[in-house]
Amino acid sequence: MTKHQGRGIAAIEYPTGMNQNGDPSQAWIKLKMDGRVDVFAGTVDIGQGSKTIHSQIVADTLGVPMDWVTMDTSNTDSSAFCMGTFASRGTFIGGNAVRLAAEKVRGRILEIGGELLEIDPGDLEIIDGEVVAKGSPDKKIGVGDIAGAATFVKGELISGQGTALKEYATLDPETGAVTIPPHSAISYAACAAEVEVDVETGDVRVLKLTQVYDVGCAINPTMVEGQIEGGAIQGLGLGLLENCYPYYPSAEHRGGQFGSYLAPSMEDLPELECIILENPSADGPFGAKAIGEMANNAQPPAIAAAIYDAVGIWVTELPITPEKVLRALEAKAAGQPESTRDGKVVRYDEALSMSSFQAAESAVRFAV
Amino acid sequence: MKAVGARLPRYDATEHVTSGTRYVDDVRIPGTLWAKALRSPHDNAEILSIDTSKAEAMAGVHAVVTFKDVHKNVHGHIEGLGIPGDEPLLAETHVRYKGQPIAAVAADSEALAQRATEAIEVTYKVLPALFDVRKAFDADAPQAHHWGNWYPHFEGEMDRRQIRKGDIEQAFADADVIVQGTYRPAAIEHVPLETQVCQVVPEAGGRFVVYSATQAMYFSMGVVAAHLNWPLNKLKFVGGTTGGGFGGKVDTATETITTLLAIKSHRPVRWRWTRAEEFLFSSTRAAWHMEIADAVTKDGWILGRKMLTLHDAGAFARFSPYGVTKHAFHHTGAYTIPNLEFNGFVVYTNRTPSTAMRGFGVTSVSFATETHLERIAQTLGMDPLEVRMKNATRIGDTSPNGIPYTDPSTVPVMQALSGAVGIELPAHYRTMTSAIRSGEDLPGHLVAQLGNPEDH
Amino acid sequence: MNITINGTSRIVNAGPLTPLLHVLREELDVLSPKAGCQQGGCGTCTVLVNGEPRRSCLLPIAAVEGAEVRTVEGLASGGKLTPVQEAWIHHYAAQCGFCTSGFLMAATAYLEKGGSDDHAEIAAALGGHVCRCTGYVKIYDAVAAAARGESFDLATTAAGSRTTIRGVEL
Amino acid sequence: MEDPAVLIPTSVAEAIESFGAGGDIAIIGGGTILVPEIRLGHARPSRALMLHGAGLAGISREGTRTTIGAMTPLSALSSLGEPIAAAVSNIADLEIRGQGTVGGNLCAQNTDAPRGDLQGVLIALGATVRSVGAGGERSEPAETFLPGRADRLVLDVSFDAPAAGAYAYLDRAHTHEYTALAVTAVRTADGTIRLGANGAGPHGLRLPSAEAAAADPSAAGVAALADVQLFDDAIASAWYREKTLPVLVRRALEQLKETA
Repeated sequence: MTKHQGRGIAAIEYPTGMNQNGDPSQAWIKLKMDGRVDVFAGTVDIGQGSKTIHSQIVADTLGVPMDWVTMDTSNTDSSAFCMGTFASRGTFIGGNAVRLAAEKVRGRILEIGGELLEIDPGDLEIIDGEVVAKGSPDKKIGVGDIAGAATFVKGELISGQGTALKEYATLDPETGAVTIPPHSAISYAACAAEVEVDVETGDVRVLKLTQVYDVGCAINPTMVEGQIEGGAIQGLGLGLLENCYPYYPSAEHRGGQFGSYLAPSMEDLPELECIILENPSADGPFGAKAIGEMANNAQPPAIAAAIYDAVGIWVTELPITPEKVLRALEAKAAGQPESTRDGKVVRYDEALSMSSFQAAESAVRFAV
Repeated sequence: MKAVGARLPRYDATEHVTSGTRYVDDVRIPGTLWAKALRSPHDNAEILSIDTSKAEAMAGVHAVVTFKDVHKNVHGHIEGLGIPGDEPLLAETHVRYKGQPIAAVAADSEALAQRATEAIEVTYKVLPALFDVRKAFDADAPQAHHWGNWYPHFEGEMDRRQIRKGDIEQAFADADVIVQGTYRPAAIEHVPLETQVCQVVPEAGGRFVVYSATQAMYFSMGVVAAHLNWPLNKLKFVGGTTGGGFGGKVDTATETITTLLAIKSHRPVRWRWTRAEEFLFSSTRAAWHMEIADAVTKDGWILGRKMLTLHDAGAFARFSPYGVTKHAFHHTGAYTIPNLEFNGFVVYTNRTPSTAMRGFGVTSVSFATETHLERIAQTLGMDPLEVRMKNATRIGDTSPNGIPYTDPSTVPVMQALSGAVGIELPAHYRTMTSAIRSGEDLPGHLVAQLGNPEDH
Repeated sequence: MNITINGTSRIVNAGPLTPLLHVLREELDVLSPKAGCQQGGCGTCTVLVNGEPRRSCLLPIAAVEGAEVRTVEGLASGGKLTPVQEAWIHHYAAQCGFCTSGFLMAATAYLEKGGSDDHAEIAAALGGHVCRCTGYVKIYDAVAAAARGESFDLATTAAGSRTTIRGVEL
Repeated sequence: MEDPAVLIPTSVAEAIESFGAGGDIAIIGGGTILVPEIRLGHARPSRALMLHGAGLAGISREGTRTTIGAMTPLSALSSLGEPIAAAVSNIADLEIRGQGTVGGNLCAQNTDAPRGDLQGVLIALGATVRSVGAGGERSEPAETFLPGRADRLVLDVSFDAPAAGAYAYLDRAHTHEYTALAVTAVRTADGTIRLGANGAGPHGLRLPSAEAAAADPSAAGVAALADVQLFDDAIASAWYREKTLPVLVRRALEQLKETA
C-alpha cells in the first residue's frame, strides 16, 4: 500500500475587532413617513454578508419586518464612518453601531407612540411594525402612523445614530500588558482533519474536515456556514497548496497565473461536517462574535497532525507540499530521529536561534 | 425575534445572479482613460534618474505621474495608531522590491498606457537584495530598507514587540522537559476574483469621485486625502461592492495614484491590475519564522513559553507592526500559560510587501502553537487531547497581556469535536467546564496568575 | 462583423484578434462576464457560444463571427429567473458574486445537456472555475438541487446539510 | 498602435501560403495561449495567422492509422482511446478543451510551468507530425519535430493505433494546475514499448533508456532519469521531479501490463 490515512486535531481562538480597539463604526437611521427604515453605514460588504446581517439586527432591534429595512453603504457622503471591513469586526462592531442607532430610533418611536396612545412608553413594545401596549394587544398604533405623525404633525424626523467604539488599550512596551481587554470578544474553534498520504509521490488529500465553531450567536446561520466552508478551503490551501515563493526564501519561480499558483478548486473538495456553538458574548449584537477570519486558522495544524498520524513525519513549513513530504519520509527512512534530547531539552527541527539572540540596541545579531 | 437567527438570503442575491451587481470595473463613464504603472524590474536598487519625457510626448497619453506629483509621498496607513509610514507612494530614491511602482500613466487605451510606461527611462544602481529573515541581523546582510533590516518604531521606540509575564526562568528551571520547535508558514496570495481596481472621476465642482473596491471606504479616503493634503470633502468614495477582499483590499493600492492621474489629465481614469500583477505585486500574507521553547511537566502542564517570531514583512511595514502585536497577544493559543517571554520582530526583505489577510497575525501562531502542542504530547507520551483539555483556557485564566478571560469556550468546543469524531474523552474531561479552576485543574503554578473576571 | 448576443444581432467593430470578453464588456456594454484573470484560469468570463461554455477572454472575436452568444443577461426572461439562478439564491452559492456569472453559464450548459446531481460530474463540468469565498460547498449544493429539478423558496436559504447548531454552557 | 496584421486563410493552401517561411508571425489556433499574451502586450508579433477557417480540423481514420488535423479541438480527442483520452481529460478544463487545439498543444512552450500535455503522449504513440515552414513540408516523428516547433505550422499528426496505452501523472490535490510531470506508456501493435514524458525537459521527451528496461517497470523508472533534463519551476522542483519520474514510469508500465 502506498496510501496511508491519519487524523489530526487542532484548537484555536481568535479575537473580534481590531487589536487594542480604538476602531469605531458609526451608523445613522431615519424613518420614512410610512415607517420604513433607512440605515446608513460605512461598512463594506466584501461578500461575507454584513449588509444582510446588519439589516437583520436593525429589524429585530426595532421590531419591524425585515423588508422594511433598506441599507445604504454605497458612499462616504451619505454613510457614517466605519473603520473598515477587517479584523473580524463587521458583525460585532458594525453590528453594534446599527443596533445602537436602532435603539435610539426605537426609543423615540415608543415615546411618540406613548403620547399618541396616552400610555407610558415603558409599557409599550414594538411587534412586527406596531407599537403595542404590553398585556393589552388591542391598544396599538402602527410604526408607520407614528412616523407619519412625527413628520406631518410634530414636525420631526425620527432618526438615531450609533457609534460602537471600545477604548484604545494602551500597552506597556516592556511587558505587553494592558489594563483593559484589547479586543471586543474572543471566538473559539476546533478542527479534525482526516487525510490520505501517498508515500510514493508525497501527495496529501484531505478526506474530511470536522469543525466546531463558537460564534456567540448565528445571526444568519447560512452565512455563518458560508464563512466556515469558505474558510475551510482556504485553510486547506494554506496547509497544502499555496505559496507565493515556492523556493522561499528565494524569490525565484513565482507563479503568475492560476495554473501555477495553486489555489484550491472544486475537485476533490473534502467532506465537511460542522457544529456551530452559541456561547453568547457579553456585549455583541444579540450575543454574536466573530467568525470570518478564524475560519482558516485551524485546518493547517490539524492537517499537519493528521499527516504525522498517517506516516510519522512532521512537516512544519507550510504549505506541506508533496516535495516536503517526500523529503521528510526520506529523512525518516535514513534513520534521522524526529527529535533529539539533551538533558531535559527535547529539540525538534533545527537548533533555535533565540538562545543566541542578543537584544542589544547596537549590534543585534543572531546565529542560526 | 424573527430576523436574527433566520436563514435569510443576501440582500443582493438577485442582483448577483442577474448581473445587476455593479463592481468597480463595471462603472462606465464616457471618456475614461486607462492607467498603467511602471514597476521596478529590480529587487533592490537606487534610482539614479527618471525621464518621463518620451512617454509624455506620445499621442494619446494624457498624464504621467511620479513622486514629484505627490504632496506627501510617504504616508503610513496607520499613522493614527502610532505606526509611522515608511513606503513611498511612487518610488523616489530607491526601489525595494520587484514590481514597486515608480511612475504611472493615463492613456486612451490599456495597450497604449502599457507602451507609455515602457517609454519611461529609469536608470538604476542595482543593490544586493535580502530575502532571508534569518540573515537580516547579520552584520554583512544587504540593507533591505532605509531604516535597517527590521522595524524600529514600536511603542517607546522599541525595535520589537515584547511580552513578559510571570517568572520565565523559574518556569524553565521547574520544567521536567523543555520542548523546542520551529514553524514557518508561507506567504500566500489573497486571490480575490476581482483584481485591484478603481476608477476616479473629476466632477465639475472640483470634487473627485473615487469608485473603489476597498474593504474600508473611509480608511482609504483618509489615505488618499493625506497623500494629497486635501480636506475630506474634496473626495467622495463610492464603494461597498467588492469582488473579494480577504484583507488585501485594505491596502488602498490603486486609489491615490489613479486620483493623481485624474487630477493631472482632468479626465476619468480607470486602473485595473492584471492577474499577473495581482499574483506578483499585490501584497501577500506574510511568511513567518517562529521558534518556540516550552517548559512542561511530565504530566502535561505547560509552565512557560519562550518564543521568537521573525515576521517577513517584505519591503515595507504596511500593517505588519500591528499584525505582530496581535500575534504576540495570542501566542498562547487557546490555552493558559502563566510564564512568558516573547520577542517579535518585523523584518524587512526585498520582496513584495505583505499585508493583512484573513486571520492576520494569528493564523501563523495557531499553526505553530497547535503543532507544537502535538509534539509536547508526543514527547510526554500523552494523548494530545488530554494536554489540550488540561491547559485549555478557563474563566479567570489570564491572557498573555494579563487580562482575565471571561467566557472562554475551548473546553466545550473540544468536547463537541470529540463527540463529532467519535473520540471518547476520559470522564474528567467529559464533564469539565470552563468554570474558574479549582481542585486538580488548579495546580500550584497557575494560582498566581489567576485574575478576577469580574474586573472586566 | 456580426454576432448575436442573447438573441439580438450586434455589429462589432473591434479587430479580429480582440477577445470576445473585451468586445462584450468594452464595446457592447454586456457586463456580466468579468475580467477575472484574462488568462483563461478563473472562469469569471465564461459565456455560452452556440450552447457551449467558453472562456470569452481567450476567444478571438473573428473565430466566433456569426455565433450565438449567451450571457447571464439572457438567462431570466420576463423577470422569471431560471432554476439555476434560483438555486444560487436559495443555496447561498454567491457571496461576493464576482465568480457567479461564469459559474451560472457553465452550470446552465451542464444542466441543458442533462447533467445530473453527481458530485464528480459537476466537478468535471465546472471544475475550472475558481471561487475564493464559498469553498464550493454551496455551489455544489445549488447545481445538484437544480439538476434534481427542485423548486426553490427565494425568501429563505437552505440549511447546510452537514451542520448542526446548538447552545453551549460554559 | 501597431496591432499585428491579421491573416485569416479560408483553405489549407492559403494557410500554407500565408505562413510561408514563418518568422515574426503568431499562429492562432484555438487562441487559448496567444490571445491573452497579445492582448496583454506580452507578445507583439507583426503578423497573426488565424486558422479557424482554414479547414485544418477533423479526425480521419484509414485502416489502423489515425490522422488528427492541427485545428481539431482537444475535446474531440477523448474518443480516441488510451492513452490520449486520459491525457486529454487532464488538460485544463472542459471549456478550454473545447477551444484549445491539437496543433496549439503540440507547439506550446513552457512558461512558469510545463505546457503542451500531448507532446509526450504523441511521442509515446510514435506519431508523425506533418508541418510546413522554411524548407517546405516535412513529416517527422514528434520527438524530432518538437525542438524546432516555434518555426513550423503544423498541418496534422498521425499515428497507428496502439495495442494499449497508459498515462500516469502528478495530480496535485484540490487544484487546477498545469501538470508538473506526466509519463505515457504505449505498447504498439508489434509489441514494442514506447515511453514519453512531459514536464521532464523543455518539451515532451522520449525515454529510450526506460524503454530498454521496460520489462522491469521499477528498473525502467530509474533508467528514465538518464533520458531527461529536469528543472525547477513554479509547481515542482527538479529534485521532486527526479523522485517522482521513476514512480510515474513504473505506474504507467504497470498500468500498461494490466491492459494486456
